[in-house]
Amino acid sequence: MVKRRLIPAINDALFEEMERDDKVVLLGEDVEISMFGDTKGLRERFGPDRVRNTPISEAILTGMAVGAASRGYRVILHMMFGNFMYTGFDAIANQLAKLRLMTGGQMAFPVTIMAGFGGGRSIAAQHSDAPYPLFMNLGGLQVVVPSSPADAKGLLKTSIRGNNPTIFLEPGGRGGAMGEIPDGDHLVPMGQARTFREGTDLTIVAIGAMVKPALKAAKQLAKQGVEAEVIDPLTLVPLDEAGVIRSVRKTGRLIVVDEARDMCSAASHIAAVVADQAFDALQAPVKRVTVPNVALPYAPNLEQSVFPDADDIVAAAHAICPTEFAKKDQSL
Amino acid sequence: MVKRRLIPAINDALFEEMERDDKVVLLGEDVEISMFGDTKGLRERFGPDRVRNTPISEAILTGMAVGAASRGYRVILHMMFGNFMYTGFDAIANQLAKLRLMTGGQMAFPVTIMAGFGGGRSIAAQHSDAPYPLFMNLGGLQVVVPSSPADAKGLLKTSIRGNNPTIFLEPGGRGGAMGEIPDGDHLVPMGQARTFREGTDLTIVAIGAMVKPALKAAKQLAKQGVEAEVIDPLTLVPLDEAGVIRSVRKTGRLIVVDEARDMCSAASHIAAVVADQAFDALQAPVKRVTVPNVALPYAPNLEQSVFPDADDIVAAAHAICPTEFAKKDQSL
Amino acid sequence: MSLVNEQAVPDPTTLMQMYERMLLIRKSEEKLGELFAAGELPGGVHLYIGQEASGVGVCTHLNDSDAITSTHRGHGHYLAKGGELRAMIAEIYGKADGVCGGMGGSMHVADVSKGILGANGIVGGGFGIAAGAAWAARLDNEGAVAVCFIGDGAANQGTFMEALNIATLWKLPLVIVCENNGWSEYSATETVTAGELGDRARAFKIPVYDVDGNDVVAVWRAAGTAISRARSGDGPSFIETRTYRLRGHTEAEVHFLSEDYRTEAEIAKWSKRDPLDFARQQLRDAGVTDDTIAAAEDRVAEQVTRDAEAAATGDAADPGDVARHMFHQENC
Amino acid sequence: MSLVNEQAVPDPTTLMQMYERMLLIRKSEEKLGELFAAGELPGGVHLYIGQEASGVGVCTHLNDSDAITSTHRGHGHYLAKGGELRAMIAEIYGKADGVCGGMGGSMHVADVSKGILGANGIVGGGFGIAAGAAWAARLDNEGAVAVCFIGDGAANQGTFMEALNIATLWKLPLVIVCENNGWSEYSATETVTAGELGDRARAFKIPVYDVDGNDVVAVWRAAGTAISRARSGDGPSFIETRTYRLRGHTEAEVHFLSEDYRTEAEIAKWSKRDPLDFARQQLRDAGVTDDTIAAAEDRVAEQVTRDAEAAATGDAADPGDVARHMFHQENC
Ligand SMILES: Cc1ncc(C[n+]2csc(CCOP(=O)(O)OP(=O)(O)O)c2C)c(N)n1
Ligand SMILES: Cc1ncc(C[n+]2csc(CCOP(=O)(O)OP(=O)(O)O)c2C)c(N)n1
Ligand SMILES: [Mg+2]
Ligand SMILES: [Mg+2]
Repeated sequence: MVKRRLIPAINDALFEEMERDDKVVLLGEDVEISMFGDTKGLRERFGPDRVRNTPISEAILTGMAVGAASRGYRVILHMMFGNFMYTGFDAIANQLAKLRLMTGGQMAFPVTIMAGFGGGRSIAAQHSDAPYPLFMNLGGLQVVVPSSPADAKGLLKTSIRGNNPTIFLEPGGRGGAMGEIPDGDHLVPMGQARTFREGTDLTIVAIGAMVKPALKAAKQLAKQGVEAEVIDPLTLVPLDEAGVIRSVRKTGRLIVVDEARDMCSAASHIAAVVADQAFDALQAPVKRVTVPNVALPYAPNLEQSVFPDADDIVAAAHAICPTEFAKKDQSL
Repeated sequence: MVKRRLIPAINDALFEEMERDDKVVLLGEDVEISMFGDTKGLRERFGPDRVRNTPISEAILTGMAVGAASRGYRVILHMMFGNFMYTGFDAIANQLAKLRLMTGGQMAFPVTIMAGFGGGRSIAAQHSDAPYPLFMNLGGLQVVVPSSPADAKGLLKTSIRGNNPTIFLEPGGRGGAMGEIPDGDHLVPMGQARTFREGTDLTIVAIGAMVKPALKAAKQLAKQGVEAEVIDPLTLVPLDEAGVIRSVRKTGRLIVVDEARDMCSAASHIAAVVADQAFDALQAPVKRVTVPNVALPYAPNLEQSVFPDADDIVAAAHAICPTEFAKKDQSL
Repeated sequence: MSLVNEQAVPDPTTLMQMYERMLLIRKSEEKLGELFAAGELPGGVHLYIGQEASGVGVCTHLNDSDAITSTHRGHGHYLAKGGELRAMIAEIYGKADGVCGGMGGSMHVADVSKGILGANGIVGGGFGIAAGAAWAARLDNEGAVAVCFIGDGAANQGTFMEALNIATLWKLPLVIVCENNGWSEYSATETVTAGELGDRARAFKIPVYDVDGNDVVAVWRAAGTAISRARSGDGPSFIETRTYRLRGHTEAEVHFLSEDYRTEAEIAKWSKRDPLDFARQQLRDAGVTDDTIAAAEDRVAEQVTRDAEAAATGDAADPGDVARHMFHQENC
Repeated sequence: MSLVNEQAVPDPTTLMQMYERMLLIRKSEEKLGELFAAGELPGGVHLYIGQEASGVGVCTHLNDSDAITSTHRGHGHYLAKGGELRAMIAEIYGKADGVCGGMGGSMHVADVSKGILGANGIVGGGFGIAAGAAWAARLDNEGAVAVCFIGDGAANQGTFMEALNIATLWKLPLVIVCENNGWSEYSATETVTAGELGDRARAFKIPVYDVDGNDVVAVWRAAGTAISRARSGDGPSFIETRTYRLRGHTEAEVHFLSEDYRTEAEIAKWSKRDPLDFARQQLRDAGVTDDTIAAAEDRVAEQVTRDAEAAATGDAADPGDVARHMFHQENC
């Protein structure tokens, strides 16, 4: 067991996988000096062929990841911020997500595209998107959004070692807590949600950086007599539908917390899956706590006004748990 | 009243709006000769300044639409196929959808980006996406997907004349039926769904080209005693949540039919909205009839195997209407 | 700057092989044109007729470990690089034994085992893939190269410049072959392309060749120089082959265009410069007898008939393959 | 090709105005640097210190009907083009009376009324916007121009080439000013940029100027020629201003970088070429007295103090504005 924050845990994963397989290569703008610290030291260890700064040319870089992967390399492409994936969007959406099927399975794309993402840092709309809903809709991509250092490490290793293209979004630099990391070759499987807190009255599915406010809300709710179960899907594609449904069948209530904009968000999709497959177990409306359909504003108070926090989650819980509250209150 | 198919109706709208306001300009690859026919004749009528072929440079074109609109022009950008919007995605996602907010409302973007879209034509994955879920999630865009010639005309005119950026997707070239178009300055408002068929037992929300199979399914269902209401949202942003909810409150059942891939689709979002706001009225699980999370294959039989049709809709109805059927059957 | 060896001449066997390959392309595509006109093919076809010398002159220097990327007009490149004819026609029919299992169709024929990374429906989609393949070849360090075939229209995609920049910086074994056929769909090149394309490459101080694309020997010479330079680790080159497509942009255009976009005189002029006539004359000049030439013509005619018939009789594509191929099944 | 008039000299009044504007930028940014270090600013700031001559030499030729687009390093362009200092600092504080209402922050300062279309967080984001503004200016036909400021790193985005192509074809009144400061974040220019940037523009046969970006008179001369050419309808030009940023890429880098990326010697060398020293000398050479210069310096110092204080005391941004500004409220 070692203790790590998110970024060093990611750095460890990169070291381990590059050490393990010399077909793993990494490229991106300023990955050598590493602004976030996640790619730090790799250039020195693995040399200029395998770790490489690039020009600011996101469109060709995403295409190159496709091309190099089709020729047997395991490509890690660091895109810095989620928004810059839009600049390289064409090759992701039209090539990476499609070419395996289109060639009848002739090609494999072991490509991991990583980036920091999300709001709450006053860096304004062009650096703050949570772009995973777009990638979830593209059909041929795995989408990974871990929250804890251990899961970040284990899932990044799984992404790099796997044979499918993966969008790996790190909620880094946003006050991620220290976490324990299992020793050894720590791999976390795709498509298996993690339960961060067990509960019987309400399921809160929280994505990435939203786990923290969800746990905070759960604590507050517990004081009010509501035991919330907090689940992090970890990977949005593949999505652990069964895991979410199992929990909702137990609790009968669901809130999905997502820092993406509301329309066609991961929250919408998870809500829809439950409204279809666990309808009979639902005792109350399915709530979404998300960012409204706006560009994220710069000023801290503005950003806070649209960004999900524990209070928003508690309010959503209040809206769907009135009976529960009454019951518990009487039992005091 | 005139009778028109979809493409000529769109052509009429372009003629009328360009005639009405000489700030309206149109650009795109081969808009002069017009492959789809929707921009035909405009160059001859309005001249080379206002109607202009462009190089194959989608990335700069979307940026230019932003720039010219910020200087007072009403820009129509024809992108040919929905998939090519990915090539020009950056300026749509990072600039067009955000800059009005980011400048504190200083800029307005009367930009209409139009393209054909969708599957069913054996033109393979790189020409067949239904990309509206992505645009719905970007927050600052109106998203319009009409199905009838009259609505296409009226909504395109509203898009061009409005002051907000709009993604206008035409389900053209896919057997669109002839339709009657009201005379005069026919405008259709944003955010108002259209009911194509009234019914009491089941609501089918169908998007764009999906209205046709939905109506076909409704006919079959009627023979089996189930009266389905068929609603076309017309505009996905703004979305007529109230209209959908009103219908579901009447019928108690919902199927959403969407030719986008399932994850984070418009169908998911509409299902989620209803599972939140009309939960108490729901009598059965909310069903989605969508394309699975795959790239659309080329061979007609493959494409058909993943593409929603009337039979899929009927099957979804059977899954959620058993009681209804029994009741009706007895009453025969 | 490395100059083409003006003296270099292919030996008669090579010349004969090139002629036969060009003829194979011509006859196969004439067949496809017929099949399309007869309504036998599900999708559309963009024929390469008239441009055969370009693909063949280049690919004669390549072997299976070299990669090519191609365009929407990709049959010729596929066949020039040694792709199997029957499997290609079967693909275009949408058959299970098509080279991509019927998943891709005409615009996407690929055979990865032969280094054919695929035709591509996205104009410019090949830049990144080819640059990535060239990067992989450089890392492999076994002398392989990547050739990126593009049309003149594609040279207006910014990824052209991005590819040139990174290939120059990283000394990638990349040869970009721009087949300038004077048209970008229905826009004459000079209306959408400023300056000389070669100058865009010259800005990076790499070798640039401007050759008669209808003279297979001229193409073969320039490509030989560029490809051996790439193999030796000296970096990228750019070749512009001046040619003409003798058929429409797409065979379907007769159905949707209401006006001619090029003159009879222009077509007639280029018909007189048919690359097959050129090559036949070169064969005679090299002392190859008319009988030998006629025998090759018979062989080709027979193969085309046989393969087209065999392709037509295969089983329909298998819907089960769609889900099977979407993701790689071994995933860490 | 139009040559710069080497004889042209700004009259002493113009020179004095330029000096004062440069000084305003310098002093304002020193202030911002202090405020950032003191933790007073919510987001980060990218300072323009050392590059002042470039923005001022260009913008001196512009008026409010001309448009500029800027970069992440945008304060200098904003002030050079006449943006109000207090409103800019208020924006960076995230205040309601910030020039964008606190929605955009440092990387997005814009004042549309003055033709400042905004700093931009997306590297290369300005190409399309400026080209679109230039197209609008050409349609307006009133002699306005658009200037696109970029860094050397941005010239590796493919939209650079796309902009050059379309601007040349359409004879757009566009001047691209590339401020080559030798660094693209933490990558030295020559490690990410092949060839000479000017050659990329020369490929389009447009005028190219390569000037000492620390000599405001040299910049002013080249810009004067390029801008009048654009005003006369003769199309685009490219200017490279060779300069250096004397501060970090972003002020925050001291916190996250663990190594130096440039030498003390390099910084010292450029400090000796300070554009303000240059300009002061030019003023003296033109006979301006030290007293006059000192008076200007006092004026600037006083303004910076006054405006920074005023900016700090404004009201916090208004959360209600987020929804209000997202879409234009008058929408057809
Ligand atoms: C990104 C993208 N934009 C537009 C198109 C539509 N399109 C298909 S082929 C073509 C013209 C290509 O011209 P060129 O590169 O010269 O190739 P040619 O057809 O002449 O062989 C266009 C615009 C596309 N397929 N992809
Ligand atoms: C599309 C995009 N990619 C990457 C970045 C991150 N980034 C911000 S500034 C910068 C370097 C820009 O270099 P240059 O254009 O030379 O401008 P300078 O900072 O030197 O003024 C980078 C890579 C970004 N903001 N946008
Ligand atoms: Mg062409
Ligand atoms: Mg720079």
